[in-house]
Amino acid sequence: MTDETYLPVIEGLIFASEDPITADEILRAIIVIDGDSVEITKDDIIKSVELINTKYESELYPFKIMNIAGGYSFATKPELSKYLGYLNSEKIKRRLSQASLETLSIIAYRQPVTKPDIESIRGVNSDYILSTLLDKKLITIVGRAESVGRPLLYGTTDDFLKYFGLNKITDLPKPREIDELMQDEDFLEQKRKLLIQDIEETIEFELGDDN
Amino acid sequence: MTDETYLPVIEGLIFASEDPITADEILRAIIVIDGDSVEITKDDIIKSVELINTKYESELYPFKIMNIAGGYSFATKPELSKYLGYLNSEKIKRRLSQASLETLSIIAYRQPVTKPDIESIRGVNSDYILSTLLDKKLITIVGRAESVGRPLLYGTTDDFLKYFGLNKITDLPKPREIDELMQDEDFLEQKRKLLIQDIEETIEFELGDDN
Amino acid sequence: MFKIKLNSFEGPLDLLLFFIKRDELDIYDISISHITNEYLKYLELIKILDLEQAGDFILLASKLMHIKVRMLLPREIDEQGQEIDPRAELVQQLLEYRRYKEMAEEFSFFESEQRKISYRGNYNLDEKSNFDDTELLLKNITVYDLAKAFARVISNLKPEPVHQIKQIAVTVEEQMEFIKNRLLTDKKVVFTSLVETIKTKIQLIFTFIALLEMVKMHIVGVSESESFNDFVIYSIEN
Repeated sequence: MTDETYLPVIEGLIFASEDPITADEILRAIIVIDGDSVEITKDDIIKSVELINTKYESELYPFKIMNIAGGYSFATKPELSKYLGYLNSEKIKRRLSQASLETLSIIAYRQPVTKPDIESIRGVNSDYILSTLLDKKLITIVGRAESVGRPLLYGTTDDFLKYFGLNKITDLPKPREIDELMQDEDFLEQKRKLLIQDIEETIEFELGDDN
Repeated sequence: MTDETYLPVIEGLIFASEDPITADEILRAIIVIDGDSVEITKDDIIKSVELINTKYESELYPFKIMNIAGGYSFATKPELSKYLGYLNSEKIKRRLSQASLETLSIIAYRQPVTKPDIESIRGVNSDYILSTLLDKKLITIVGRAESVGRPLLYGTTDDFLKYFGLNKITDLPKPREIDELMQDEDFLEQKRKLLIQDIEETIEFELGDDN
Repeated sequence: MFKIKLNSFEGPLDLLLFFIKRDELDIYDISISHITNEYLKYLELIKILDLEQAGDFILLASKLMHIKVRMLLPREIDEQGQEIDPRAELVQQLLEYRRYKEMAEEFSFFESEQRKISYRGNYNLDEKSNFDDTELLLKNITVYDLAKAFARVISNLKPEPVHQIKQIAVTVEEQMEFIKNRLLTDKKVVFTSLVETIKTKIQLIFTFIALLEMVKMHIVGVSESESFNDFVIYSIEN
């Protein structure tokens, strides 16, 4: 593609799309409207998006195009978050619980995975968490395992990617290998130290009371 | 207002707002965040929006800010409408309507099934939906029932399986499995309590054994 | 009783990890009796608080006890002739759980980052056109949606209305006979008592039509009854 006639079209499609739009979808939209004699490839679209995005790098702009859930989407820059939080203040978005995050991480890395597998890793019944995650559309049923009882298999969705700001599932950081964990002296993460102290004191108190 | 620090904030608020946002609301957002010592007036906001919009006048941009329904809103430019119409139709058609989804689910679970059967379950005429689903190749005619009038029998297609990532139709989640997933918290709580009783008894038994 | 932050533990494994850290235990050489004791003490608290996940906590307690017993018994030997450490499985499980727990922290970080950005809110476009594409049609619809739709349809299903077409087992003539026969025994009969043996609405209607017919034909006459909303039928002697 030598000319730049399609730049505003591509940008407009990304801007107007309700969900992240893929390069393929942009290409399809153009071909549907202008016919398949049009000389534009998926690669041209990817390059065009990069080109378009250079202009939004300037801090004059409050938003830029992001690669998210396999597609493109305009999103505001994080610097403005405090002002934009005002818009969401009525519908205060609740954060996911620790249990949901744990369950999601197992599903994300192990997918497709069954409920018994998830529960054996977490050591807790996970019915309720699974049903909440399904309703939030962060996970879905992706099939059935061949194992005994043919349990349902769960996997993550595009909404999951969007929720965590990921482009594709392989963008997830790699979990540490068991071997690596073996070397690790510091058993629990630093982040929980304060909490642990807290609990320790409480428990000692409670146990002391008992004795 | 002499400085331009608030330009991206104003633009960001217009961009992210779920509804057209008024100059008053923008002013309120800024005051809420930065305190009312901030030197900015409603008039400054109106002028800022005009200033922001000058950059979008160039035909390089597919959108600009419009004054709509008493507030500001981004709007795509009419030149692009034919391409964006694609998205609009996509949006309309994106999700199978609830009615189509219901019909498809009845066919999937009850197949082979006749139109009178489908209609008696749904309680409404289903001609249009059936023809749409046939057009989309999600369902097909699989034969004729032996009953009076020998009505056509409908079933799902291979495309249906492909779209839903199923190997075979029996991989569909059973309504019972879905019921379990849709179970409310109370039910799960009950189930858990029974489980606890069960386990407690086992442990008592084991402990007795140990001693 | 005061609240302790038991809810900070996502389950029994999380709690075990906490003990291991707190008591600086070597995860590969856990003192099972020590940790079991700690764990059981804790379990008492959980029972008092009736924590929602108590069942799962108790389940692990029984596992721990099981391991404890096996530790006292002669070691089992695997195919390679190696002794099997009864704790091995638990250790593996703890490490596995910990891996995902760490990743949950990462997810939490991504979540915070993502909360700082907003996507485009409203925008305006009024162009409309039709476009057919099954892939788009089904985008974001999954088997779960399908199954849920079916579950909903089925649960909303009212008992199937039975549309039976029955031969109407009654005629005006028959009911005229019925009234005539009745008037042979009683000279006067109150309408309500006439129809009291009649079970179906359709028979009632036909009886009434028959009565009107007979009145027209001057076979019977009707007069007011003492009771409100009723009337007396009498036969007209020719």
